[in-house]
Amino acid sequence: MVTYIIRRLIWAVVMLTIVSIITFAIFFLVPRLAGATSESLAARYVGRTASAEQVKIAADKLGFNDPLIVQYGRFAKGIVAGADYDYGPGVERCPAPCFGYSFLTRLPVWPDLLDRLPVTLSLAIGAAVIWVLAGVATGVLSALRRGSLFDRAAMGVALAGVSLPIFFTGIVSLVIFSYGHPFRITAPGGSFTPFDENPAMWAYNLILPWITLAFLYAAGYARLTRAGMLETMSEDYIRTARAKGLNERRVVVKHGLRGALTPILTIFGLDLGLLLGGAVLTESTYSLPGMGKYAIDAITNQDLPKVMGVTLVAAFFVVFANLIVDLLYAVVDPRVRLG
Amino acid sequence: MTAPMDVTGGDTEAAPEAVVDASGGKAIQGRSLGQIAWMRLKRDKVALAGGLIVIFLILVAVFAPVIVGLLGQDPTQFNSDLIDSSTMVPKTGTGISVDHLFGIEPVNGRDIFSRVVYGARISLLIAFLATLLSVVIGTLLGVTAGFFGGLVDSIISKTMDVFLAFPLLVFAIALAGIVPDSAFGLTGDTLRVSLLVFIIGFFNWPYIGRIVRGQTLSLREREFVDAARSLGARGPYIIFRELLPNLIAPILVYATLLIPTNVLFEAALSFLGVGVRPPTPTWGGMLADAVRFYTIPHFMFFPGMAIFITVLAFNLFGDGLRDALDPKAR
Amino acid sequence: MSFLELKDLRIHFPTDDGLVKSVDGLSFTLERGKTLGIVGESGSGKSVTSLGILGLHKGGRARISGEIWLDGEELVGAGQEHVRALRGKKMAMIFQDPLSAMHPFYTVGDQIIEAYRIHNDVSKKVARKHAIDMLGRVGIPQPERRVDSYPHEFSGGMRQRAMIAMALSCDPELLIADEPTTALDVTVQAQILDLMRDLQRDFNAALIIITHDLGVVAELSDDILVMYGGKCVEYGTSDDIFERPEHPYTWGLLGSMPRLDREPTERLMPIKGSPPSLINVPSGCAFHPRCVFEERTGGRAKTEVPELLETEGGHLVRCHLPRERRRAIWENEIKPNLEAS
Amino acid sequence: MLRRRLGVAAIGAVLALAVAACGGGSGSSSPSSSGDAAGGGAAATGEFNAALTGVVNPSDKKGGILKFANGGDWDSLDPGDTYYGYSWNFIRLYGRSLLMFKSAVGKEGNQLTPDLAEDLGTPSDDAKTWTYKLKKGIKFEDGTPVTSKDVKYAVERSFDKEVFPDGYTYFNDFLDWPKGYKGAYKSKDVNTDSAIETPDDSTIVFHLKQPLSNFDYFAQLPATIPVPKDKDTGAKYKEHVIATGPYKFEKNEIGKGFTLVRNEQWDPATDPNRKALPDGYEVSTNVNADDIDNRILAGDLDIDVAGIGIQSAALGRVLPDPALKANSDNPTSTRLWYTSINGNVPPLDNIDCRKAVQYATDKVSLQTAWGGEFSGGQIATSLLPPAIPGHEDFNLYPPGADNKGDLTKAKEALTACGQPNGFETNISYRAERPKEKAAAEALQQSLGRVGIKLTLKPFPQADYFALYAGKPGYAKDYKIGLAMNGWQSDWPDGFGFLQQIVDSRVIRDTGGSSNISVRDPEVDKLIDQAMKETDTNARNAIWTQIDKKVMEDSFILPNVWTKTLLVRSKNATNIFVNDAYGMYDYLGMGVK
Repeated sequence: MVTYIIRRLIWAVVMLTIVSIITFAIFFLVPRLAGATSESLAARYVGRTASAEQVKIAADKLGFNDPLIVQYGRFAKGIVAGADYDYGPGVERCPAPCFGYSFLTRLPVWPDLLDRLPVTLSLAIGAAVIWVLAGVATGVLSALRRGSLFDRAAMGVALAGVSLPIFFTGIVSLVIFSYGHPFRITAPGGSFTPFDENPAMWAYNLILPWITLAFLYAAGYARLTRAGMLETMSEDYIRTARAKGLNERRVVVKHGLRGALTPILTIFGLDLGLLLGGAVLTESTYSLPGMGKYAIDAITNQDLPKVMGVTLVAAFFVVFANLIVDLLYAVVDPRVRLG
Repeated sequence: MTAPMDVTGGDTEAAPEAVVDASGGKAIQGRSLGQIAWMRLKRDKVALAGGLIVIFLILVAVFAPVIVGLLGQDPTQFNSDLIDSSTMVPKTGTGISVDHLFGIEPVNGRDIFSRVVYGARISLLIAFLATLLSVVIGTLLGVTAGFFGGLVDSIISKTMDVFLAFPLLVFAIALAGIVPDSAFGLTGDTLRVSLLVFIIGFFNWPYIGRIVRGQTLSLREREFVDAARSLGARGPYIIFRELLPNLIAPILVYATLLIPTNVLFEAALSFLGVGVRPPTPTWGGMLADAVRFYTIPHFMFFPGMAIFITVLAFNLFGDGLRDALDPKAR
Repeated sequence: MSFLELKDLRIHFPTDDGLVKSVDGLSFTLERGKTLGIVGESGSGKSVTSLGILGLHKGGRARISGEIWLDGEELVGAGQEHVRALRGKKMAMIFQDPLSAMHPFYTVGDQIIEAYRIHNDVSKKVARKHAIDMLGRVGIPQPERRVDSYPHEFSGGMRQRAMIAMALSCDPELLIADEPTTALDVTVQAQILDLMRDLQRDFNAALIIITHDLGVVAELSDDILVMYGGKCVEYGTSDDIFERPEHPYTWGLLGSMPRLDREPTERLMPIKGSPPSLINVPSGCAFHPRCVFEERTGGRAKTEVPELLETEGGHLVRCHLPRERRRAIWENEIKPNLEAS
Repeated sequence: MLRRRLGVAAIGAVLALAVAACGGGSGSSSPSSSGDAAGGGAAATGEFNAALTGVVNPSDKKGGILKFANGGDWDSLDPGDTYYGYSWNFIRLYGRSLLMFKSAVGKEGNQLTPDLAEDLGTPSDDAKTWTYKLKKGIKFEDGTPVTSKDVKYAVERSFDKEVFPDGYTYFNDFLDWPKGYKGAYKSKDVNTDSAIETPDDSTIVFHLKQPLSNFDYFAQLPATIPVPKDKDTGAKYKEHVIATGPYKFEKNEIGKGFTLVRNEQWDPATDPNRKALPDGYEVSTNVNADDIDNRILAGDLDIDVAGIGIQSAALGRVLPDPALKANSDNPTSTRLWYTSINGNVPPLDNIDCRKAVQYATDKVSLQTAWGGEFSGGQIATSLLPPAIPGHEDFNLYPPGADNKGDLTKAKEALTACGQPNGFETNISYRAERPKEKAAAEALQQSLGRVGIKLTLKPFPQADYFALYAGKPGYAKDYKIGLAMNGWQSDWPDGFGFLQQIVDSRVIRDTGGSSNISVRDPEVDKLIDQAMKETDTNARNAIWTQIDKKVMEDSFILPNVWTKTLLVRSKNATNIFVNDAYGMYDYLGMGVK
């Protein structure tokens, strides 16, 4: 077990390194292939009226004249060992993990990311709770009453749910429940209230994105749960459980659900991992200042350190979620051995 | 993620496998898998409806110029005289008239009907081609990994892990945003479509790849592969003659279900402004334009419904296809 | 009244492809301490029958008619909850493939404890002790250790023993074993069959063994019921079936029965073709498309459904061939062949 | 469903107005302080555009909190870095520069008035030296007195574009810095007296490389807001700016928002310009723009600080509704949206081809694309916006009676250019800007009428000038014949408006300049002339001349002079538009 975890952690680091190299290479190379020079790259970070000399200084300062490998090395070293951060009047230590500092605001990226994280975390986890509860419950009921009116209706809604783009449902929800509404449910955009500050406001501001996001996922989970339940409930061991004289509730919950939920656990882990890296569309639609919005803004401004930071954090969540899921799987399914 | 886990005693990837062993025990004899599937599909009215809508949409896309010639006008044609120049919306509210069946867009007065019809072209073209790309790469690498195993499998599986760890949407936006307007000898719509196909298709292949790899792993142990091997057949022969035919059903199902995902992906990129360039109409782009005028939901309705119906139709059809090919899932 | 009596039991399933008549008018009786073997190919309706007795088709899509009397109680018309309370307690079942029939996520002990505690209001501790006892009784070594193992950690034979322990945990009066040895290899098969015989004696339960293999029931059964296409085609004592079989299908089964004194690949009386569709049951005698002697009925087999008629002393046969003809064929054409080899 | 909801909201607004109207007297046009504090005696004027010419809801009532929201991120709160008009409007609340624009209605707001300084600058040495005297008794929020050295330091630090990338480079370009000077951080011990001298704590002297008749406009730039050297944290200073104005930062979360509270060290006696009525300000950033509109209309938000006016959706609500419209204002700002016509890209190197573009343009569809006559702008026929001295009404390329273009003239021009059937070229715009996209599409349509085929080329905003449209090599190689562009004057005079967009010497091969098409040595010469001219009227005449020359060259296709539709806050008093910023003046406002 311990060696397995260690091995997985090493692999996780390797994977993140590869992700960072590819990200770096793409953002470094593509603009140059498009004809950018170090100076033209630097020009966008010194305002529109800077002199050629100032542009040149900035290009040197930002390290644009160094080869790719040197630039990447500097970036990687910052994450592992920290870096020195020149904020103007002096130099400050930017402790590890130092993701560098924004080309545009000249502020370190890491505190920014830490600042955005609670938003995405709140959005993802709140939505996850809703979609797991709603999706699994609907799926189980649908499976148990296969062919019933409820089943058909629920599956119809679920299919519609997975077929609707979130930027469409999001806007529609804003139009109906928020914009210009006298009793509007949510205050979209910039109105994130940290949980520890005011739990009620926290929930109030997030309820609409939660529901919209959860609807999309709940639909998928209802379908998955239903299929899983149908498959599990036709397993031999369910027949055994019934033959033992268990009542139906116990058969469904203890024997059926346990089997059906195990694969869903895997998918849930991966979904949550992806979402924690930034719910790009949801955050854009609701103007939530989370990781996804951060990523989009960073891309718009071509702010490489920010893009690198947010990509790596997102990849970290995916890799980490995978590890957790595999460990959990071993706990849930005794047949699985880690090695 | 699958590699280091080992399930003793049972095959956890049972669902797709069932596709292969047809209907157990119910004594439906003498019919090929395809016939059985078609029989089941014929009875699934909902899936058939989905299939019909899919065909309809494809026809609409193919014959867009004809349809628009009959019922609309050039999708990039402005109708400024129908627009209220102070509020930028159509003078009649929606602009619906005999000439403009779905009304006109705000600001420029372009015919919504024509744009929705032409939008189907981009949407379907990109979704199909991207799916094709994913399927080709995913199948090739999945079969290779599953068939050869060992180091090859390990490398391909790890590559898939790396791909799956990328924040896909962020990456797609970034790439689509920084690629200049003429590159690789292509320009205009051709370049944008190719680029989007590449981005969407290239980053989605691991999903197909994993399924194909799993299938190949289980097929590899089957008797007929052993038989072929004992007769001296070589790797490529076994892959193309023995494995691939047995993989067609699951690949078909997952490809059909990947198309709607790709439709949504393309719509999202267009919505975020990194899709095909205007004035070429795209549903995501129309939606993005309409959002500015959300007080008149009319503008959002048609592109939104177009996306919804297309995705829904493919989902319905894909579900039906899966059920038809995999009776266990019913 | 007998301990168990089935009267004209019919279990039909409506499906997309049509109505599946899995069990179509089945009747038999069984006493405590006796063993009945139900034999037939897969799809003949034997498993559906056993699940029907346990009431496991209730609440599903199945259409059930007829009567099932267990110890003076009618079960077909009884409430679901009532039948559920009987399951595991009064009647229990041993399934074919113990690996899939046991829940992979719970230990063997947990599953036995669960079965015991549903019907007995005891503490977990007591139930655990009982589980260990049961595991010991079915011959699992070191039961106090194995009780915490998961099914996949057992060997095939051990799993089936555990399955039996689970079925017997509440001391049932009716035990149904559905292909209890099919998934096991030959040496283990014999052990399991021995075990079941011993246990039946100890528990004095009525036992139904369901199998496609006449060899399994040969030693164990008092009576044997041969099923084909959802119907009983021959019923009689073990002696009747093995010494004086009268149905061509039974002859086929005897012919394909593996024997230690015969070359295993040799099949003197193979049954050609495959089991009938239960939706479009062949007209007339369901067996006629595969019956070697069909033309000797003068065409009746194709049009007329034969009735299950008594030949002598409770030996029932469903065949259009006249009784004398059947006996003659058995004595002259079949038996010598079987013995000659 | 939606309509009904909106209807309810609209009725609510009408009721609110009616109630206010019952409260008493009609609007006034001067900041009379007669209103009694409690009764809300100062009523809504209830007239469209009332705040353009008068103060709406005049009041001297102190207290309350004003709520601002920003649809995007604040570019920077650092006085040495910020480069947005709204930010310069707002910065006067916490920072005091040498001079400032008057907090006054309309054109009066264009006047410079002393703030830190006792008076406007004193030029000498043929307008190459400018001297300012500081008032006594001005302190930082920590009580330290402000000296001329703090102002000098503030200007020196703003030199460093690597640390402060957002800002302008006027001081960098015009002051006589020592050779190789890199700013306060990188050239710490360099003597900068050649550029700025501080003979004593209350005197500051600027030395310029060349005569500059309008240096007073430089002196109002936020870069002259003093920064205490020992509190300067460079790039991080924007997280806590040390205030000199009536308000200081209480809490500041970059990317989310900040709050301002009263600065006790601010002495009203030194400051005749600021009333400082509210007790504080709450500002949130990155708020959904549509939500801002709705909240302002609903009354739980006061100001969209960016001052860009309401979004298209709210426009459809406000304009048709007389009650809502009466509570809004429609100022014209000093921003011109235009299309650069790149003479380096054939066949646009031929002046007749460029003229064909001018004639063929449908100005009405262009105006609609920019947002219509209220939130888009006024159709522009030349460069200088009406609010800038030197503006003259002229139209060299009359676009026909209906403003939809003169196709006959366009075809004639095409024939003269040798392209009678039209030609093909590309038009670039910033991908993130829907209005630029719409304008490019509109041009594509209207030029298509005479056979000029445009292909749309969107580029990322961040790289637009540095890599693509603004990079001469790229624009030429990839045939970016037309480029969507826009410019807002840094201050209301010809220099502030024209210099950056028509002086060919600002064009660099490395890209990044705003001028991407005007290359005319005569224009350059005229600019030099204007900068030397100390007589205001003569100077303005030169700017007019430049405007005409560029239009004759047809290097620029003016689209619109921006107009914005601003909705007045329901809770605020003293609402008026200041022409210097083209938006509500944030300094005078109070809370009802």
